[in-house]
Amino acid sequence: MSQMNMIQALNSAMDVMMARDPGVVLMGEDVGYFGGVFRATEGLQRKYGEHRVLDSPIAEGGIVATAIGMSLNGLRPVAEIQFADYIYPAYDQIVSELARIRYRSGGDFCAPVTIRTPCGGGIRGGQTHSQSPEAIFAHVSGLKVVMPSNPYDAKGLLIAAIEEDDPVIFLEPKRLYNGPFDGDPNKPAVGWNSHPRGEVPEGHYRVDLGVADIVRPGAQLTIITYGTMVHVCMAAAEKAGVDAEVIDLRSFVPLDIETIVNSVKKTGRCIVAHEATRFGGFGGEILSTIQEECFWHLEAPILRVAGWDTPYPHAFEWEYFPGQARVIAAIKATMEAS
Amino acid sequence: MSQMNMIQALNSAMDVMMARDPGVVLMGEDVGYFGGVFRATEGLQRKYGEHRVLDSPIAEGGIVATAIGMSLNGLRPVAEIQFADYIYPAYDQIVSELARIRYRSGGDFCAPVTIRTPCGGGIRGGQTHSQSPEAIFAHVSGLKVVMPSNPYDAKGLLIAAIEEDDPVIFLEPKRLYNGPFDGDPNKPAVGWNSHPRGEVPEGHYRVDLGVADIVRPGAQLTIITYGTMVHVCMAAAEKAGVDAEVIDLRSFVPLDIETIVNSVKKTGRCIVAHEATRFGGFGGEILSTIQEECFWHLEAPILRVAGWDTPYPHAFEWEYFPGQARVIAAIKATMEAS
Amino acid sequence: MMRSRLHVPRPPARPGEKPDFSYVALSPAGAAARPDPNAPLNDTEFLSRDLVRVLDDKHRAVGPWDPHLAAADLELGLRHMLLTRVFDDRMHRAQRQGKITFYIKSTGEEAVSVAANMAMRPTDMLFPSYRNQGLQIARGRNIVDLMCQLLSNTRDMCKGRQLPVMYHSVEGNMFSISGNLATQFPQAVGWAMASAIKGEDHIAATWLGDGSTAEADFHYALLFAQIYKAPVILNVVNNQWAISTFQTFAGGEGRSFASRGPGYGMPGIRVDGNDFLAVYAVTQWAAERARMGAGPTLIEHVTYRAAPHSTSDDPSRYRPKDDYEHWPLGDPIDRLKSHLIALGEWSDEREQTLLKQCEDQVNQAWREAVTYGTLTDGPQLDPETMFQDVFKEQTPSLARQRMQLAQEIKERQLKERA
Amino acid sequence: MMRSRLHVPRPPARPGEKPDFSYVALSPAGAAARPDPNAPLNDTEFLSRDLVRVLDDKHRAVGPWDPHLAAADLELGLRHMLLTRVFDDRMHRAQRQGKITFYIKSTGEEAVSVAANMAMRPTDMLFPSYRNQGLQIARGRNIVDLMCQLLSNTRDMCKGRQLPVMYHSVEGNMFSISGNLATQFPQAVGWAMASAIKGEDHIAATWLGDGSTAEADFHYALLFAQIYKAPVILNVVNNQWAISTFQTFAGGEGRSFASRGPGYGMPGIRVDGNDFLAVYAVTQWAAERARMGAGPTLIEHVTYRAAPHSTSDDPSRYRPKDDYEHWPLGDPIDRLKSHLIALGEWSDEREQTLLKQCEDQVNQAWREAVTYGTLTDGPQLDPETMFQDVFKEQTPSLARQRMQLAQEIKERQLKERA
Ligand SMILES: Cc1ncc(C[n+]2csc(CCOP(=O)(O)OP(=O)(O)O)c2C)c(N)n1
Ligand SMILES: Cc1ncc(C[n+]2csc(CCOP(=O)(O)OP(=O)(O)O)c2C)c(N)n1
Ligand SMILES: [Mg+2]
Ligand SMILES: [Mg+2]
Repeated sequence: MSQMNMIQALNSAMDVMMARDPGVVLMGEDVGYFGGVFRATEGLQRKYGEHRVLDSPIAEGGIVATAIGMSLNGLRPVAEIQFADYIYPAYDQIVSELARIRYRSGGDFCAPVTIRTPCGGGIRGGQTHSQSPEAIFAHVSGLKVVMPSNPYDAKGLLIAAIEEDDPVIFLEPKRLYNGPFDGDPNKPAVGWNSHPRGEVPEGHYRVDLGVADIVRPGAQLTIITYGTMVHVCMAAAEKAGVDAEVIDLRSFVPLDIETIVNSVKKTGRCIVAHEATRFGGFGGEILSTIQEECFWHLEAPILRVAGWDTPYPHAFEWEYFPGQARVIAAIKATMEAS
Repeated sequence: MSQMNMIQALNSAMDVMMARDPGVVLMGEDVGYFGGVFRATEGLQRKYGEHRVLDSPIAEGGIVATAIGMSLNGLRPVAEIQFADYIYPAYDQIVSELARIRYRSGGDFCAPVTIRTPCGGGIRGGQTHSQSPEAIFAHVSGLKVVMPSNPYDAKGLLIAAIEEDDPVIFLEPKRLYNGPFDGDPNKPAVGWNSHPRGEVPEGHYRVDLGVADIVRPGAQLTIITYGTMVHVCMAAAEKAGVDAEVIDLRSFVPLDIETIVNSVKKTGRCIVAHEATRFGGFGGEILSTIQEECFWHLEAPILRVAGWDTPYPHAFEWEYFPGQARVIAAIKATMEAS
Repeated sequence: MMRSRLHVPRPPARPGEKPDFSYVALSPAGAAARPDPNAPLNDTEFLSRDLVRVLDDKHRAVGPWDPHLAAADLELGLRHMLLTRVFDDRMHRAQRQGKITFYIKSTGEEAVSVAANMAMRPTDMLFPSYRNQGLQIARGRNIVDLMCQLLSNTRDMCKGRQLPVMYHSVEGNMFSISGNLATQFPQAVGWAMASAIKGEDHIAATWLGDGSTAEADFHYALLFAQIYKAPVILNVVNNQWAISTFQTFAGGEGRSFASRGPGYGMPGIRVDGNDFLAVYAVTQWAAERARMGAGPTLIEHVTYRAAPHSTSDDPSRYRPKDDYEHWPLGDPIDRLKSHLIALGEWSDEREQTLLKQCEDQVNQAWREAVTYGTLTDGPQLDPETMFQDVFKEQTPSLARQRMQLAQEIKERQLKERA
Repeated sequence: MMRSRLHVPRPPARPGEKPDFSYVALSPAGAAARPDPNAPLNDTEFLSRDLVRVLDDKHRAVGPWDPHLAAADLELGLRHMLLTRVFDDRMHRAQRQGKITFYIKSTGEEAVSVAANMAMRPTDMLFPSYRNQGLQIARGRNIVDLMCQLLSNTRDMCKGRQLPVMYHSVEGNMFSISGNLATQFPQAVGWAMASAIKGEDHIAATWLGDGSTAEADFHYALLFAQIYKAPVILNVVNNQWAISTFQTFAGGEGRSFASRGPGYGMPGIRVDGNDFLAVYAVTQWAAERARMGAGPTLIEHVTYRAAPHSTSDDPSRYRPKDDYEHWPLGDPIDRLKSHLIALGEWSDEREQTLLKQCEDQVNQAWREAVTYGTLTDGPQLDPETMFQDVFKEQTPSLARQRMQLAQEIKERQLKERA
């Protein structure tokens, strides 16, 4: 066990896997000599050589395409896309190829590629450094899609993702790299060292894909969320003074329907919260599943708390971000509904 | 008025607009001399010249990017992507540029581009000629997204789309090009000539974006659908013998929430049906909105009828396609629920 | 409207007009020099403008590119090309008879696949396009297997998921063909990079059409291949047409597709794609280059799409009916045959026997293939297989959908019985 | 692990190592010939390997590319370059002081923007990258407007939506800068195609970095521009680095970026990007070519990123600290100054006056700009503007969200007061 922030945990996951499996290679823009703009691959090129930690041209589509080719030749590439906002040039190779190779070849070929990319807001990144694109990947059959909310899960999930024989889109809430963030920009930033999930084993361990985590048990209300919003919702639940159960989804695909459904059947009230644009966001899938499975248990409409249906504006970081106030308003509305 | 199939109606819409506005230009793969693989642009290059109906290289990303550039210089490009399954190489230019230009420039620039593309299954096209990607566009703020279900709407909506100063993704259910299709592949194909919506005015008229159409009024149950599934749901409602109200959405963005909500408040029961993969599909957005707005009116869980969470397989066209049986099963379940 | 200054590249002839191939730059057979595969880029640059040809008008093999193949190899090549053509014709008919939903012929382009494969090792990995059936045949695939894919039947390697012609073979080292153009190009580069990273000397080769070079993946492939000096052969099959679109709409007007190579720093070779010996020779050159670690090669095969684009296409709508008869580079099978005859290694009897053998093989294979089912008759794939291979293990929600479908089918069958 | 055969292109020097620019191919000033802008491709191809230079070591303008600019124009160019540099330095400081969130300097690359703009018409449309502030300044933008964008304040042309430096100007014919690399390249081609379709003789010009040439949009731009002979100038600013990544990782190892041009059939020109006169001359040549309908030109500006990539970057982590001091092409401002001095058109006094003028102008502008607000102090943009311009008209659901936010803010303010 040792204290790690999320960057160190991710770095440790790649280090552990590269040591265990010579087939694991890293690639991406500035990931090699420089160690990545967020330092996630720092030191790994020095340790494993230029041939296993590749600096790539600025061509996201080419990075994913060549990663696919490498995976077909026995390697396990972990490709970093510098920001999730820049993953779209690779969308065709991800949707038409990466997600489909096993299926269209009748199971004869597979492409064990992990794509890591920083997502989400809260860092004044403006509209092209703040996006949360989980919905456009979760809808694509053949992709596994995950998002950790703390260093422990980040390392365990990344190891599990690299060990997967299916492709995994690994979304990293960049606002959480250096510490948990409860949505209040005026509070001094805190690090992970004071957080239980900042305690991370040095060696190999897995956090399996498809398993949600009940980060706060409760009986009155279920809050389903992921990424940065996990911490915002925890704080909001405290402030609202309701006995809320907070579920950290961790995986979008596979989705841990059982944990969600059991909780809502218990509480009868539910909120779904995410940073991404509300319209057509992943919240709709969660809400729909609950409505279908728990309809007769619902005592109030399930509400969605999300980013607005606009791009993420530079000047209005905290007006756009679904902070505690927006969550608390939804909690109140849900608790009062009847 | 004259009889048109959907291809003729689309062709007529472009013809009418090119005659009215010298700024309207067409571009796409095989759209010029050849008139398009589905013949939608037939005769238009001969009529308006090679400089207003451009054959394009096979580069969807380049087609959309240059269309954007043309639109910034006073033209109104209508770009055809040969199949919706091939639109992904253009996804970055659509999401990062087309959808964002007005917003990021504070309203100073805009890109009035219409992107037409055939979508959906039912033609034995296999996994790369059958996709329905509406959800990955509807989630992107800044895009308007529509899908007609008959020749009359196709022409009126396309004219309205070309006249829009916002970008429009115009999805065409290719199975409906030559006639309505009720989901039964064993019945002999019928043409549009016997269908009231095959009656199309020769001249200019608009079907405004953002207005859903109640294609079958009813009191017991609301079925919300679009594209090919409109005809499948109509037939299924008949067979099931319920007094179902069938709503043809026509537009995803803007979404006609009022029509949806009024209907469900009236019926208290609802089904959402589409061809696209169920998980993370647009059905989730419709269902969520209804659940939020009509919760207290719901007498049964809203059910989704959709394509399975797999790619669209060549051999199993009719096992994948959400045909009447799947719709009827949902209708029964919804009506019996209590 | 106002006088437009936009340039619109036209094909030389449209329906009703006289075929005109004066735009095709030709070099006499044997004229082009053969630099060392490791030569500096400047010394190979002429290859992107000349046309490498080995067979001359008298059907003799001439010049430095003559690979001096044994007669047995030439005959094998002829057999594979002929078998490919017979297969194509038979499957095209099968589509017309409604036995399969779709088909794509490679008529006139057989050498591009068959000769290239002969110049590589069976352990080299191939990333084909949908018009490279010659590769499948030259690598000795069982024709029955190919037909089962076309039929989406119970023995279909794709389990009924892909359109016809989208074959693959793990044992044959041939990657799954994609319906999305050009995607295989940078994937082949990645495969080759992995081979280099692992220190193995297997190489990769990939093919796409002239029209497909417009896609981003063509650019990514050339870029990554040259940056990391990947051991890969990048083949552009310039058959002059992309469905109805002439190759000038892919940028073939001013410069050859081969000359994209030098722009990225790699050799580009323009070769007579209907000259079996020339295709073999340039592929051998590129393979040697790749294996010695000198990096990738871009090869433009100048050929002609004699057939319709696919069974959904009617070329008479956009090009002269008799275009192919005027194609200056002839037919790859006739030319290799004439060469064998010039060598005294061939005769009409042998020709007839070979043709008969191919036809029998194909017909027999077809008779067997249909016993495994067609889309409409005979044994059928279990629809529940639809839910396999989305992931390595079926997720619970996919299993639930599988059961829902099973129920749907059960009820349908009950209804049908009633 | 096993012996890898993968080629990994390295920069010549990393931190602690001795700077080494021997890889930069230089030609003497005046050496390169100047073909007619309408010359056939073969006659211009040498330009993609040579380096067009006008200013020689004695600071004289020599050779066929000398544009013979009037002293007044040279002085104007110097003023714009100096103003750009002073502006950059001041805004960089503002970021360090926490007044703005982010900034990107163009130090050492001023000529690439300022000289190019001077060789075009104000009615020509520009599609800049984030490192072309010289274009904004040379086109006479009010510096206060630029600062208001950097401050995301009440006068921000972007209404607070974009990161700093993402300017645009409708009146100035400068398109909105994107945070996504290279997207503007094919957009400029489309703009130029429209100009040709309308029969107008406005041309377009666009800029991107060496690293950005790896993106698909670079390929699309060259391809479409050449196919339709669009009147566009495609500028690659090769400042040797893409954040920490050396230009060889974008394919600059074997061949120049300019040589991509001939591969697509268009001229590619390699120019000394720190030579004001050379940049002016090649841009003028390309503009003439475009306007006469001869088609596009690719220009590679060889320069050096003297500054960090952005205020988030620390170059000492990946390149020698003293790299820039050894850069063989010097500094564009010093070189133009020395030229003016050589012409007897400049003096230290005038230099001091000019510098003072620029500094005063920038400081005064800053004092005014902040009165319109900063992210933290002064007048603030109304958050409800966030919901404008998603569409031309606000949809009902956006209006509902706007009201929801208004409520959220009202309650926050009530709490804050309490
Ligand atoms: C990404 C993508 N865009 C468009 C298509 C539709 N399409 C299929 S084949 C074809 C023409 C390809 O021409 P070419 O690359 O020259 O190959 P050829 O058919 O001549 O062998 C097109 C446009 C596709 N399959 N994929
Ligand atoms: C599509 C995309 N990918 C990655 C990035 C992140 N990024 C911003 S600038 C940059 C380096 C660009 O280098 P270059 O093109 O040489 O331009 P320069 O900064 O040197 O002027 C990168 C990788 C981005 N903005 N957009
Ligand atoms: Mg072709
Ligand atoms: Mg650079």
